[in-house]
Amino acid sequence: MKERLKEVVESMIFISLEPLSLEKIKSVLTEFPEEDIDQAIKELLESYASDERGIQIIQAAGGYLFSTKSEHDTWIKRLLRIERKNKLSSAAMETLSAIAYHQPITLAEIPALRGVDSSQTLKTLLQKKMIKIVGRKKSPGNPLIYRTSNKFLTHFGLNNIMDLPTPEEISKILDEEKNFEEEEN
Amino acid sequence: MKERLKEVVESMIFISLEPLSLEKIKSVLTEFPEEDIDQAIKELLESYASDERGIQIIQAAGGYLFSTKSEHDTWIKRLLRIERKNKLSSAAMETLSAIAYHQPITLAEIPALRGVDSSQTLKTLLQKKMIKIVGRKKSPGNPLIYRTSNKFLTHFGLNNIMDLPTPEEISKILDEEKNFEEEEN
Amino acid sequence: MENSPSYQVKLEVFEGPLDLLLFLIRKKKIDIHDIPMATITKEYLEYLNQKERINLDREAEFLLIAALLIYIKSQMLLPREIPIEDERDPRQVLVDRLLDYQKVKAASLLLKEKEEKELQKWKRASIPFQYFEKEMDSLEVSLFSLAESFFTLMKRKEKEEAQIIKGKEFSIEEKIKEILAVFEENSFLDFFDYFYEQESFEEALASFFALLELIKSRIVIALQKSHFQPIKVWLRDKAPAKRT
Repeated sequence: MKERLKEVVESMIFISLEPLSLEKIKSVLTEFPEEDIDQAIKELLESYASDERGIQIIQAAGGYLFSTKSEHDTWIKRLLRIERKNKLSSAAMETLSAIAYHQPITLAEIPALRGVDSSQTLKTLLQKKMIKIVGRKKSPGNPLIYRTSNKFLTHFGLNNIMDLPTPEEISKILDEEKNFEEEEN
Repeated sequence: MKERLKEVVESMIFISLEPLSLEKIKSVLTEFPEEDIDQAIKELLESYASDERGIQIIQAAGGYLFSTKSEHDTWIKRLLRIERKNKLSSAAMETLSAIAYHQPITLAEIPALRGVDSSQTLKTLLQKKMIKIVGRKKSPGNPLIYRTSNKFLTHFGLNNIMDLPTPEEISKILDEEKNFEEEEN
Repeated sequence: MENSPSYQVKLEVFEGPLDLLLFLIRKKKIDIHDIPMATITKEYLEYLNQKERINLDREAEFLLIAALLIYIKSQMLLPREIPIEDERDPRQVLVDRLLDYQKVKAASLLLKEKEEKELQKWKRASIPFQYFEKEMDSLEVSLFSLAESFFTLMKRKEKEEAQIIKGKEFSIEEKIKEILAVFEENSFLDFFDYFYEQESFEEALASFFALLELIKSRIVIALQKSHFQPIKVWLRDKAPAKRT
């Protein structure tokens, strides 16, 4: 049972989002003698200190917490960067939807839709190849015209631009979502 | 170094919120030979399977993910003060299995299977990201086409869609139900 | 009308008319491949006639299957020139649907078991706080959040168009001071509230550049728990270290 207690404490520290204090652990494991819990934690910390593992238990803010080891920082950063790359920021999302629903569109037309300057975001979207330049508008200054790309379609699992949800479909689902969130809160 | 590689992979799986696929691991650890990475993962899984630990590495939606063990459920719930996590309603379950077994599928095809209007349930499933829109059908009205998502796989502990209950398992449960009722009557 | 205790099952417990039919078929120990149409139709209609059991919203769906039952029954009664064995059994449509539904229902029971098992395994809902800040600005992107952003924009645009006042100049420096003043009284600034309060598009734009400037110089940080959640701007050194 003591072996099991060590495992229970381990899973509790793992799932806890903030440093888990000894008091908290004891307040949950009421049916176990305190000295058994102390012993389990001691053994757990020892095993993490001696075994070669990629994760460790650190003590912070008066509690125990899992963390990665600093020597793996390079890989973790690389992983998170790759994960982040696959996601678009909310500014990029807004700009992209403005373009998707109003293409062909020029840079000057986007702020009218978004309410903010969008040239930076547009550059990012071009770099990510989510949009492409398809020509120039025959109007003063001959501004560049943008459209969404094939990569955009792939990213959102669309077969073609006609697959975008229609305004009716969206407002239906948005109404739903609102009700849903209200229920949840 | 190989020992270290095992640790690096462990920390990567730990830090990842969603199941981490082998491809992603390899795309991060570019300077290591692929077979060393394969070997490291194999050893990592073995050590988690054999050692007595409170946490485990599970395979879901084509990737690796840390989780607590089910036998510690009681303590975790007590710690987090959560009675139970988001279970799906039986209507949602039915709709989801109709979609899972008949995907790709349109909204109109679901009532033919269930005998009831399913648009409400479908919306809930979309919000919960259990299903996703994958395009439009080339038929009158161009209805949206739905598929189950990776979150669906993770929710049910499936590694891929082939892990769904087989026809054999289904007929077995049907036979069992029949026998059970005969005993009852 | 039969009223045995085992019959006192509320219609609401059934997922739909097919579920009810399967229940009656099992109860009467009927072979699904050889359904006595007269019996099952009678049973089904009797059940339906107990009006108090019926949720009116769903009545139509139950009646639709009732109509199908009656139709099949009538087909069976029609005098035939050729023996029934030589043509398709009129019950086949119903049998196919019941078998398909039975499979879906059984599969959903099996999935329910898997869900039960899976829900006992807890996964980390978050990542350790040292990486948290960097991840906060990232949002999971779906088709629907794409469209949602669009419609939020449209609504905002409408409001802005109604409020455009020309001629006044706004300085970004002034706006930076204004934003920083917010933090003297409040721990955070609500992004949407703040921009809605701006009187004109020009003013909002100046405020937005001011905010960008503050973020760029790492004085403030904008955090969002998840999509659809409010965006909150915090002084960087007072920002919450993690999600709650």
